[in-house]
Amino acid sequence: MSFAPGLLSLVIFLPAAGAVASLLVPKNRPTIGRALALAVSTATFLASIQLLVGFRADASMQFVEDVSWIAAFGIRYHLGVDGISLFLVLLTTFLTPIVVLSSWSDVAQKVRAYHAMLLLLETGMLGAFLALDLFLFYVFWELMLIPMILLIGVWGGQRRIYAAVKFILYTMVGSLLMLVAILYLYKASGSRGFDIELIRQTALSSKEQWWLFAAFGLAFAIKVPLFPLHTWLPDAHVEAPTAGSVILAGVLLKLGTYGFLRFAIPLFPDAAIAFQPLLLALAVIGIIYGALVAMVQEDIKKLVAYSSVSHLGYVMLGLFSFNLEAFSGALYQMLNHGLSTGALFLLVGILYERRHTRQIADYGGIAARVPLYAAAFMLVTLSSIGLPGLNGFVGEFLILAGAFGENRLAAILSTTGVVLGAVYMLWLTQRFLFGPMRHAENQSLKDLGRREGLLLAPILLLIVWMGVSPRPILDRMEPALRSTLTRVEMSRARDAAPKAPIPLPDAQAILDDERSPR
Amino acid sequence: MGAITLGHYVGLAVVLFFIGTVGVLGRKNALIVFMSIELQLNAVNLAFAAFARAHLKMDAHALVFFVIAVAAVEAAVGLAILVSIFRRRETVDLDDMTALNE
Amino acid sequence: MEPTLFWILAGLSVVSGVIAVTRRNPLSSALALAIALVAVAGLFAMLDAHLLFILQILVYAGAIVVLIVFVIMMLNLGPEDLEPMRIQPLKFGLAALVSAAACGGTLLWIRDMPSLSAPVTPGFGTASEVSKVLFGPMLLGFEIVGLILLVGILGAVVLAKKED
Amino acid sequence: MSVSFLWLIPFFPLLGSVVNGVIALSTSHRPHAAGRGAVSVIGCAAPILSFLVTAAAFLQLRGLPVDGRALTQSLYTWIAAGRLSVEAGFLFDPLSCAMLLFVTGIGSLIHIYSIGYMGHDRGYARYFAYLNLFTFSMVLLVLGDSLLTMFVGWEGVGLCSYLLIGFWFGDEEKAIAGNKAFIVNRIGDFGFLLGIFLIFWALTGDGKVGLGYGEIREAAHQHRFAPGLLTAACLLLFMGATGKSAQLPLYVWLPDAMAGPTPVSALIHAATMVTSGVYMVSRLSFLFIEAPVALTVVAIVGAATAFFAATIGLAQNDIKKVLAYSTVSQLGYMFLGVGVGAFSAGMFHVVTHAFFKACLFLGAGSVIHALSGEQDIRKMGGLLKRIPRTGWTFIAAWLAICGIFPFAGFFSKDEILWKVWSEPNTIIPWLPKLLWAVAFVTAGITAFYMTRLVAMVFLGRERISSEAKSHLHESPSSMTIPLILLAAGSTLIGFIGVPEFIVEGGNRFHHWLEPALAATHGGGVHVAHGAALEAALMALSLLIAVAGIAAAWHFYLRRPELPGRIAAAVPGLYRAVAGKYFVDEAYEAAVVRPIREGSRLVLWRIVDVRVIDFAVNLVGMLSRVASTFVRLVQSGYVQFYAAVILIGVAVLLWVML
Amino acid sequence: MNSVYLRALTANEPFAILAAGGILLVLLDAIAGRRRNLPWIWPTLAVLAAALARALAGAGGSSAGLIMDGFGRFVVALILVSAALTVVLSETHLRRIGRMRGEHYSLLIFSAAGMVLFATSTDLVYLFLGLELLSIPVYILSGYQRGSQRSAEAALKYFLLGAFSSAIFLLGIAFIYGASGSTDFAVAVSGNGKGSGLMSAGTLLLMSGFLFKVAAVPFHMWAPDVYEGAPTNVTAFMATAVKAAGFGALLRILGVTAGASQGLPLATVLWWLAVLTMIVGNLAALTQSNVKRMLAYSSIAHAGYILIGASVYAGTGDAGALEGALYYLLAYTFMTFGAFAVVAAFGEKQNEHLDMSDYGGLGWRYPALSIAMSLFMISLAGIPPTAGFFGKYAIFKNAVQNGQTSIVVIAVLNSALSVYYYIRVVVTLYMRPESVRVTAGRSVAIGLVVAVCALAVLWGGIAPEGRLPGGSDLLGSATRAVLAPR
Repeated sequence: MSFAPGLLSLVIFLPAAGAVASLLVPKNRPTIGRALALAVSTATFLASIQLLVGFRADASMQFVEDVSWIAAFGIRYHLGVDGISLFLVLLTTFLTPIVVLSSWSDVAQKVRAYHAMLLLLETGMLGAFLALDLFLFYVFWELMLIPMILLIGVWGGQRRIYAAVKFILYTMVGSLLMLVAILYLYKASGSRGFDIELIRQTALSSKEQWWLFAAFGLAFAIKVPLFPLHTWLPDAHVEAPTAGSVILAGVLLKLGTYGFLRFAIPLFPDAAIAFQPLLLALAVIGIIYGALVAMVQEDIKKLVAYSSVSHLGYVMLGLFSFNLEAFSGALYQMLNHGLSTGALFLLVGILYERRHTRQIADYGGIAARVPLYAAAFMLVTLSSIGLPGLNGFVGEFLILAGAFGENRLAAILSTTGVVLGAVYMLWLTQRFLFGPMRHAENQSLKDLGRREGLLLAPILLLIVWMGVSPRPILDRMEPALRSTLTRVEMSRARDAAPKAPIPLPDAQAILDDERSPR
Repeated sequence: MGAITLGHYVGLAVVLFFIGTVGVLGRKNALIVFMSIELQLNAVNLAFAAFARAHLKMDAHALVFFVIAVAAVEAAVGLAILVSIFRRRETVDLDDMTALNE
Repeated sequence: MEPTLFWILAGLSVVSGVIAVTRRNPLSSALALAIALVAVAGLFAMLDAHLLFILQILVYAGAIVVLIVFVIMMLNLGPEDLEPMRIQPLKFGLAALVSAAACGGTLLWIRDMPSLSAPVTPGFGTASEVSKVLFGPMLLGFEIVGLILLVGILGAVVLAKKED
Repeated sequence: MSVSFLWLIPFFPLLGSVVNGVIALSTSHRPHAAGRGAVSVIGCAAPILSFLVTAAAFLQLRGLPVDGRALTQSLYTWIAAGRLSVEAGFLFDPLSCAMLLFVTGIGSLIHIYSIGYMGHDRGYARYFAYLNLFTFSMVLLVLGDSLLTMFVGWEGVGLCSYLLIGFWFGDEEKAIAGNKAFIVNRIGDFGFLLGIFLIFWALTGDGKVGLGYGEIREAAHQHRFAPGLLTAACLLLFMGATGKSAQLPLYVWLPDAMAGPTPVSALIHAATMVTSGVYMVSRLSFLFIEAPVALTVVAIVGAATAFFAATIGLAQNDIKKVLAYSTVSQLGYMFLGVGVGAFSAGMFHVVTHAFFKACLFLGAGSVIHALSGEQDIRKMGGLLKRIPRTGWTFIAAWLAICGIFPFAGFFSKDEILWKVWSEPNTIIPWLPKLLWAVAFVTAGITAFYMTRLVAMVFLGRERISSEAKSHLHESPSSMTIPLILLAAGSTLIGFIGVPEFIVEGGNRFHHWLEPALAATHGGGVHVAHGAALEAALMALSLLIAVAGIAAAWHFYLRRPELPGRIAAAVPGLYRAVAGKYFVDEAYEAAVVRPIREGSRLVLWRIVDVRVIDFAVNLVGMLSRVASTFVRLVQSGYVQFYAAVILIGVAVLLWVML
Repeated sequence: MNSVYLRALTANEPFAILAAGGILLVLLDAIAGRRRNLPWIWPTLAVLAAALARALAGAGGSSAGLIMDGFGRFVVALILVSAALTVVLSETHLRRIGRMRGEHYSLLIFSAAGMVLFATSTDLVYLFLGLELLSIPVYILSGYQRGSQRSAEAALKYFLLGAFSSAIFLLGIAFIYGASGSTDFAVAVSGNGKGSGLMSAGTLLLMSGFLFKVAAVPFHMWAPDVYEGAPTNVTAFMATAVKAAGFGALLRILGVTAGASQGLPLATVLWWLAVLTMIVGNLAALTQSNVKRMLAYSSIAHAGYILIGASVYAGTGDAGALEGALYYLLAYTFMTFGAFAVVAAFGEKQNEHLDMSDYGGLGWRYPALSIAMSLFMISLAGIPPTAGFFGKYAIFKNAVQNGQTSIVVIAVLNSALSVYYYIRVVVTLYMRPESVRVTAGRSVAIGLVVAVCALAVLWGGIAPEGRLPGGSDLLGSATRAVLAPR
């Protein structure tokens, strides 16, 4: 039963249409192009609000669209939204107009192509979040690559090409192996298709699951990025233009963790359990390592990039703690990170636009000069370090509390991240905002302008609102997370029971059931 | 000396073929390489004739006829290419023709 | 009788083949090639391929070798041109080694051949009988060869003609 | 009893904070254009209104029967996920009532004081925004009805502390001090969080867990916690307390915190926030009481801190630093009290300490204000005549902290000493006597260094620089009135807790708190060893206080050259004490620098760049090498190509054979 | 007239049309005499269109070793499309070098005729003649740019190696004939020579001839040199049509052997060759900065991917594997042709601009060409939504289904490697600064070719089943023809 047929398609492809349209804008009228991009992305956001309005807080897929795409290969154009994807979609549509607005004056070169890439990227991300056919998912997953590397490579900094190429190579290695796994699943499904429901009903031996999980997991772990696959991230972030960094940190990284939650864990629960110790260990290392390395960075963007490694480590910790508290926390933390890190990159970008440096040492003592900026920066910092009352705390607390029930050592070690997070972020603000004004160039620094305030305000409001009142989000997430968790718990129960295989329902029967009304 | 079998003919054809191969691989002079290729084709013709004799079917004779014609064309085209190169380069040394590499 | 003739012709063809690929002067090579081709023509005759015997002499030894000689003359390579192109022992040796190995391998593959004792059918290999094949089932092939010859002519014109 | 007005208590300060924050931000580029009057009114009205609501609630609470003395209000479910379902709810019981009364009360006074003290500051509105925010957080900490809501306030006060210490962020040192405070607190919170997790998982069963005090208390009564788990949880929670309340080994931030404006030191770093650790232990007394090992640790840490900080206080020359170490020491006293199970005694000291320490700090502020910012006591002296109101109030508070009858400190300190002596320890039987001895000596030292302070600041010869002298003036009444009120409190507040052996039922404070606190198995305030012993101990402690005062009097007024000579006689010891035992330096060398440099040199420069990235680049490099090799094979020699074809064919034939 | 002859001709109408058309063009050329800068493109296209129409119409049948089945029609259509594209592409090139002659077009048509023959026959005689008929014009065309030393060297190299390989090929034919007494391979493998050493050796030698044409390792070494040296329009033709014909013939022969138990581990051999071909092709392309040469290596690598399909097909006879290989060939044809067309577009008479650094910043000066080039690169790299992606998908899917997951893993790792050099082109186009002033003339003809290829690549990526929005169903009928096999 769909609320408005085609709404998901509309949300996904509206930006793509905008991308094409923005290429057609006259070359010498960049403002029209910007306005167009802003209008399209805002329209997309408004359309996606409809999803929230019509969403029922249960575990089902909603607004489903399911038509055959490539019948010969059993590929379906199957979209749907549930509690897991809903807010990630909203995050994406929410951040995109902000990002467009943020580059209003920042990007002056090749404006048309810039917006086209940005909007195309949005289509890719939304599609990946909404696809329920593995093949379709893969297509959208890859679709994101090109716009992203162009954003980095064309509008980026000094070593942008190195960063762009590194980004795409890292990603491709993972995603191509995932493609092999997807093809294997197709075979395992009896060559019937790639539909996630179908795959879910496909019986896989433990060994098969192991390999499939490894292949999916690698692709996702690179995207997350999980230690030690993270080294593309600092480069990509440092070189990307502000908008690229925001989208990269805000949404793209979430695709990795989303992938685990949507695909790797529920489809291969046995393997997820088998991999749990490894992934927990890597998550913990990521949390601590990311924080420690972030602490000693001299470039703000790099610092924030490493902090992402740490924050995403929390998310991974939550995902592999296999209980509802941790799951909720992980999903919540994805949103938090999207907002707070996105905002941090915006803030860094705002200053970069004025001073063209990201070295912390080039600032210092600017808080008195740019109080609004400093206040915004401070708030985002506090969100990032998980101050209760702001959004970050809810996610971190749930993750750590959940993890504590699953693996105490991991949770204890990870909790040190709470301390380390404060260390690097506060040290940053101290060196960046406080102290005496060291550089004469900063004397004339301008505070946030109207446009900049406008683009930050929604994020800041959300940061507070999500910290004070997380339930509207948590409650909508929970049913879907619970059903995902059930997959893992069933598998565990099976492991615990001495060799009494629970027969999986016959895939064909279910398929026939599903397909008959169509 | 025993009776001459098919094996003898085919063996000879193979030997001739590889003598041609030695020329193709080992000589620098493109003209000699061309001649070596002709020798190879001829060796194959001998094999065809021998097999035709063994099977007592004459379709191979027709095939040999075609091969001879093709060999003539190849010679003509090859020599034309060589001549056109020679016009600019004044050499037929294959080891000099390595502008395209890596 | 037959074996003797075979061995003579075989020997002749091999020896002149070897000479053909080892001479420094391409003219000598061409001459040796012609002898080898004639020897093979003789073998054709021994195999009752009478038409091929004729064609071999006419087309191969005649036309093709003459064409080659013609080009050799046209290029008119002097000793100073040929000197750098003499056999380089290492390269040639390697080529010979590889070829010999391949040759040996191939010979191993084609052991155990039947004898050629079966008597030939009447008219085997004669022009009239071969024509029946050539203009019968092989007619299309014959046409194609015509096309190839046309292409050859075009090619020669395209490639070798001086700029106009 | 569920009521609907409790939310007002935190609401007013929050509102004040938001309004002042908006004013601060909107006028940030024209600081003097801001309506200071409006800021002052809003800033001070907020805590005063809170205080009034609290007082009203107190009256209502007093009207309730003793075992039903609790007002509650639940606002909404804050976090709900899986088995966790935390309410945003308030609990107003005698304990939080006592705490709130002085938090909002003394808080109000300090807000008022700040009008004068901060009057000329550029960041006036910002200051009040922070101060209101602090009040809000502190109220939340106290009023929250679950561990998590307490944690919200806990972190909130930490944030405000950070913001206010670094209030003058243009000074690098102050900003760093703020950082240090926050980070050290976070280390404590690490334990706090883990404690919460332990309790959460111990509580999880079929239903939802809200981490409310009632729920935990219920579970503790039903003995649903394994003893080991309980000990661990209590120790972890106490770790949080050591951070917030500046106990060993996490006390190091507090002296540095004096970088903030002096009213802030008074409010946050003396009267209220730093005592929240004591409040937490008392709040969870029903848990701690079941974990004697943890309680013993609390007592030992408290005693050690009290003694340790007091000795450092002996040799400090910064007026605020002396007070800071004295605060650390007094906090140790409080923990010692709660550590022996005397929760009400500990809380009593919290209350009295709030008065006299706030008074001392504000007095110090007044002195600094008068001397145009001078903080070194060696450049003071004889100020009693110059700024008499400040001087006399300071002296009242001095007597209170020294424990001179009938000043407030006398009652609370003696109750703690008595409890320490009399509560048996089930784990280390001789411990109570040792702890008592330490506390006893500490009392003497305290009296000594506080007298030294008073002597050097207000008495004796004037050593003021001529420049400061020219501006010397008594503070405005917005500052002195709070001082006087606090001095009065320091003098009189002790009478809410008169020892029972003197007046039966005299310890009204104890009885008020009784329903909210757990009692030791040994019993309440009622005497176990007899009144004579208690009286004797009291006399002893009075004696040592007087001795300390006399000694300091002798040293710093009668024979001012003596201290220098003693210092010269034991140079090592003196350097150690004056240098605060070099704890900061040791932390820097043993913890901070290894982590920072290790991260920089090993993790980043080696692991990240040289190992991981190198491995990645190595793959690329190897591919390139292989690529170059493959391309070199493509030599351009056509006969080589032919040979490759031939070899290829030969190999294929060979393979197939 | 001979009935067998007629049957064969009617069975293979496209060939007949091409042969006749080619001769006609030669005659026209002769008649035209000196006024030879005529619009040769139109009659040539007409001939090709007629042949294509007949091929798609499904006319024909099978006779005397000439088979015009669904498979044949598909490959023939592919060859003809790529020939047509070459014709259009050549227009600009010939105009630029001032040699707009009929001979160029008739050679192209004759070559196409040879390819048709090559791909639709199991008779060894036709295979040989087809091979020669398709090769010799290409030798000539490679050297067509008379002023250019490189072009001549390419022609010589291609000729020498081609002749050498056809000699080996011919030896193979001789062995097969010797073993079986038949010139029809389909008859030969199932006849009395079945399983003999001579037969096996012959089959293998035959195979090596095909592998030479498709430039599979170790028969690949001519390709980079020849691709680089030949005029770009001819290179495009070689890289697409010749390869299509080669694979067509190879797959057809494999189809014959797949059924008959040969005792030959062809699948294993092809497996190894596929692996080697992918690795060598991709590795060599990795650091290649000459765009044409890079594309040459890339085309080697792609041959490797198709060989996976061939290997699976040889091992299992699975029609799906065949379909995958053919789909890949289809995608490959358009994306590679498109890429070469863009290379041709950027070329000038004096400077072909083959060095990748010359492409710096062109993305912003030639947006349409550059977008198309990027699309081709993305497609070659196998990133959706492009035909190249579905090509890989189709091949990999069947390999996995037949239990060949390991080679797919090798293949995807290779693909990851290949991303580097394909993306390098995109990177150069858009991210590097302009280094040389490229002044490519706007050519409608090239634009048309690029547009057609780009649309095909996109279309194949979005609707790989080949459903056109309305009416005509070109690719659809072709793929369906594959699904309804011989």
